[in-house]
Amino acid sequence: MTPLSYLLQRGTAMIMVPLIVTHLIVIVMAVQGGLSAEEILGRTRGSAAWAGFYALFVLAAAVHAGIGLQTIAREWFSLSDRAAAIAGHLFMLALIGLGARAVYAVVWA
Amino acid sequence: MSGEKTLGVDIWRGGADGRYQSFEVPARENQTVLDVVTYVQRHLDSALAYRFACRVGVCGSCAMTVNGRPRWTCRTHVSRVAKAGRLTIAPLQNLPLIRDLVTDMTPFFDKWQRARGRFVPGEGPRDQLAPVPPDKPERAAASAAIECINCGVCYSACDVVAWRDDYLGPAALNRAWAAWNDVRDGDRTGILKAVSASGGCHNCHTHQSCAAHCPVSLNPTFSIAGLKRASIKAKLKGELAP
Amino acid sequence: MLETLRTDILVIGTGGAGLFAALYAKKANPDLDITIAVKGLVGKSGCTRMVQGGYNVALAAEDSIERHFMDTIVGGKWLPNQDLAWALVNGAVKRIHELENEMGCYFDRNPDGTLHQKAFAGQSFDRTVHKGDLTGIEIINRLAEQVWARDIRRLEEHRAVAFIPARDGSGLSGVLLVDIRSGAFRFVQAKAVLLGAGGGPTMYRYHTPSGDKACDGMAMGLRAGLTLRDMEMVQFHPTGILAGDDTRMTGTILEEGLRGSGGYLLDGAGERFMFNYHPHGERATRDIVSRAMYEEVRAGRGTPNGGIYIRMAHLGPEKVAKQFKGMVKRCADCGFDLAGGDVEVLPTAHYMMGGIEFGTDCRTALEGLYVAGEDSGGVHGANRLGGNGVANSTVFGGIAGDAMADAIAQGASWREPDASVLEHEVGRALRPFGQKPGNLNSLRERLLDLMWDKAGIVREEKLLKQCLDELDELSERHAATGLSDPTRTFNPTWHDWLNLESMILVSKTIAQAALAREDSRGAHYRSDFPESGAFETTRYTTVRMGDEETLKIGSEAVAFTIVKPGESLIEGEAGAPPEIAPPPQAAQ
Amino acid sequence: MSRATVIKASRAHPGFVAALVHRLSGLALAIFLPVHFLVLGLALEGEVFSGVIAWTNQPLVKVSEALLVGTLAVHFAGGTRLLAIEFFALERAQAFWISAAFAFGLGFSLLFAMRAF
Ligand SMILES: Cc1cc2nc3c(=O)[nH]c(=O)nc-3n(C[C@H](O)[C@H](O)[C@H](O)COP(=O)(O)OP(=O)(O)OC[C@H]3O[C@@H](n4cnc5c(N)ncnc54)[C@H](O)[C@@H]3O)c2cc1C
Ligand code: HEM
Ligand code: SF4
Ligand code: F3S
Ligand code: FES
Repeated sequence: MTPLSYLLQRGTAMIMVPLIVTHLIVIVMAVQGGLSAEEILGRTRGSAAWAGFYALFVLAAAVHAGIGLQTIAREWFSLSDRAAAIAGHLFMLALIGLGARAVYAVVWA
Repeated sequence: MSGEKTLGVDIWRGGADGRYQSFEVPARENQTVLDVVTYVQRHLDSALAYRFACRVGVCGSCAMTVNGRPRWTCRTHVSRVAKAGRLTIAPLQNLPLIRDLVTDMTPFFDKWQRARGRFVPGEGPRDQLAPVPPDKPERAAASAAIECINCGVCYSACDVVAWRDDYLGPAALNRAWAAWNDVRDGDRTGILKAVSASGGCHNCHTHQSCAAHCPVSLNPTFSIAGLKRASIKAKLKGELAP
Repeated sequence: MLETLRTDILVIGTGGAGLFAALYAKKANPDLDITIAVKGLVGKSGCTRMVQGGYNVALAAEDSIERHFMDTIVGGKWLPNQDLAWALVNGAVKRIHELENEMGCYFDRNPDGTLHQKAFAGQSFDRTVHKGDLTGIEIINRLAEQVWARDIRRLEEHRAVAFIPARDGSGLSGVLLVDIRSGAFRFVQAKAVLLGAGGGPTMYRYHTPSGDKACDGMAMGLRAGLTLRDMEMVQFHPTGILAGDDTRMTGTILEEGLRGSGGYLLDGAGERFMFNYHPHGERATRDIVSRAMYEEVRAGRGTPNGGIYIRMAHLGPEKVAKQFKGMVKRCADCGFDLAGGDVEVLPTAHYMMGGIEFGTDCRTALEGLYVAGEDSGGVHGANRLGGNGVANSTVFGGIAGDAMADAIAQGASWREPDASVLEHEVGRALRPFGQKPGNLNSLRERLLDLMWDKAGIVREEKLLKQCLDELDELSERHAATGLSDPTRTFNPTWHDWLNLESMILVSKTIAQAALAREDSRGAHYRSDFPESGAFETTRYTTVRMGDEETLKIGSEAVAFTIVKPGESLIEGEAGAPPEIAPPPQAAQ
Repeated sequence: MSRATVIKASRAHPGFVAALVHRLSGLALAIFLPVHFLVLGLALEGEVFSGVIAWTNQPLVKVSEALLVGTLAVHFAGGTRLLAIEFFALERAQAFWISAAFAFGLGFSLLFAMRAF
């Protein structure tokens, strides 16, 4: 792990701390009385604040998990540094893609 | 040995593809694991290879894996580790095996150097001793980490060492932390560069096996965390650029 | 089977002497090809690492090298070679600065950041520099790091077995080594060789040095025709742990501060006895306490295991546990309760003042061979001051490094080895493989008891003569004893055999010299000659090997080149250290 | 018996167990997160999304959702503990942090599970 990837991974973890807390609270509130599509969408539709919140979340999680998986691939599955980095980046990009689509869907679609 | 109380001991024999061999040794009131190994060599199997020197816990030569845990054998009383009158003694993990209980510690010391685990003289006058109050924060940090006997126990316990063969390991990084806190050192940034290179301190996952097993109660985890902070700070300031 | 390696400088041993020699030579000329060969791992074997008490050096404004010198001479009962002692006290000042400023050692400071120097037995000034009670680890780790960092070849787990002279008799050609790991022989040809194998009185039942030390260097020196001096001078430390049969910790040190701070020594019946011997009781000097303990045990008043109890509990177990944390933990790890209970102890052989004769430039009588540290003799005389041991190895190690580099600059070159000696020495080292397997262990046990009982703390003619006879018999039995396992790779029992060979030979020199010295001085006590004799006519004993491995004993008058008995370098004082026992913080 | 079978004992201490749990929970999250995003993304096709949401109201699915939120809580708590050690030099309180982390994680998933049913 390079100092940069270390910095990014720990940094994104720190960013996610408040985000996760908020997210967990939202979930708990949401599940009270059962989940429904309308409820969720009603809250998020058209809100730029929610869009920003989740976009940041997605980005942080993607970078964070990408680096995390890269480390695991290197250490547990004996990939070379290069191969692990490629795998990690691919995962990150995929997550960003899927995440962006989800945010778009939840907020605007 | 009729009538005498005995201790069963399984000892690793041969190289990496070796096996355990069982022995019975007399149980004594005062007996360390090193004494058990010595007994086997002196009385039961004269070619049993093992290493020791000081016999009092200062040279760090006698470390072995005892019942699955790396330990300094000259200071480990049998009664504290024997399970149901049995001991299993193997060489240290994570180091090339020479034979029986003896490992090659060369990689351990090579990494010590790679981590810049040594002093580089500073500018201070050579004919005086630098006034360094012992409770100055840097000095206190260096002093807390310096009394390492380089036994390799932490290196053997650390899973990251097993997972990444270029990982510098807890002892070398712990030494680098002490060196970095030495205000007399002439190239402290050089230490941060060294521990930020491939295999450096950022690979540590804070498993704390090193601190849990260090026989002299050092805490490499803490030292490594210190290096992580210092190196990231330096990185953000652009000091780590070659 | 015999690999040959050429190097400019070969260093044997990695204690303070060996490591400093290598670093100094490399500094003098970085182009030199330097090789260090060591029986264990670099920096992890030998006794420098075990130093607890500290390092004597005159630094304080009120102290002086003259004072340190006088303490050394008076402590050594006028037996030291004064030029060597002078080089020691001077060099120590330089060395301690190098250790701090170039190697990175950090010695304990006072709260204001200035160096802390503590009191140590037998000295007229508090001058012992230390790092807690683990001074040796600090010194050796820092030195080893500097050696690893340099381009210095390391032959680890390589045992030196013989000096090989030049075919033309011009000096030393090189050293024959056994690679302990592979079992192969290696001849290292060198322009200059430093011997720093550290002596070590491990032939006594109870001893403090590390297990790798077996007087190999002194034995090699003897066989190469060199003269040893002061071999009767073996220092005993009063309190070594007694842990029973087949224990490695038996003999290891409990620090002197325990007695200094008010610990009791008790006989088997639980009675204090030291005041029967000396008005200072337990705080009397090392030699007096050691002798008293030995006499008590010999008179049948010891503990069931034949020792003496040390008791600290009356000082308050908690206080003891705090003040002597390291010692209490060490005892606890071995199953003893030092803070609250009684621990069995006995005097334990600690240091050899004697060794190979050498000059202030570390040269020996064999051209190309240099010696430093505990393998050398003449610096301490009849007694070594606590704290002068590590000063000795580091000071002279550095001097030797310079001298060797200098000799090479002056044109010293490789000498062709005497092939017949080489062949003979390989044969000698391999001898046990050709013999019928025997019980090596009982031989070692016999040697340990023999030296302890007959050439130990209290000596007399009759016992010493018996000792010598038995040593002769022991060497014959040893020579005929073979190994049960033909393995040569990392076969510890082969090395036990080789150790025993060195130990028996050097034991003979000790017993011979003890028999020859008909007085009692410092570490040497003859019950049949209890007086010290006149200092003005002091002579030192010499031993060398004649034909057929017979030992030739002799003596030389001490040249009082700097100060004569009755005089002092210090104005208005005799230079004698205070008679009072050391204050509590003193250790060994 | 191989040499490796006995070495595991050296891992039997809170620090390693915590690190292992942290890694496994991270791995689980990394596998779950894409699925989660995929599900949310299905909101594009409103019908399907409602169907999925209805499906997730089944008890079995709820339990597994609870587990995942629990996993997140565990990873979160373990991660903050790690950051505390690495960035805030918390040393002596380590054991406390380890246990607090798991207590927090467990508490959260329980809370979730209880409110959910
Ligand atoms: C427990 C203890 C405490 C002490 N405390 C103090 C103190 O407080 N103050 C003080 O001044 N002195 C003290 N001393 C004495 C001091 O340690 C020694 O006098 C000094 O360090 C010896 O240094 P050296 O370099 O000559 O030998 P050592 O440091 O003993 O080194 C000898 C080296 O030679 C190697 N060697 C041996 N045989 C061979 C061979 N055949 N081939 C290759 N290599 C070989 C060994 O492996 C070792 O590396 C203490 C000694 C002991 C045992
Ligand atoms: C607040 C939330 C989070 C915090 C504080 C956090 C913290 C951390 C930290 C500090 C690490 C480094 C562990 C190490 O190197 O030993 C880590 C690793 C990891 N995290 Fe997170 N994380 C969080 C959320 C997430 C999320 C949402 C995911 C999934 C998408 C995730 C996936 C991972 C993975 C896969 C690893 C690698 C595990 C390893 O190397 O052992 N984390 N996390
Ligand atoms: S840090 Fe502790 S376990 Fe590691 S080498 Fe040093 S003394 Fe041994
Ligand atoms: S065990 Fe290894 S992972 Fe880090 S905390 Fe210690 S170095
Ligand atoms: S033999 Fe030196 S530490 Fe155990």
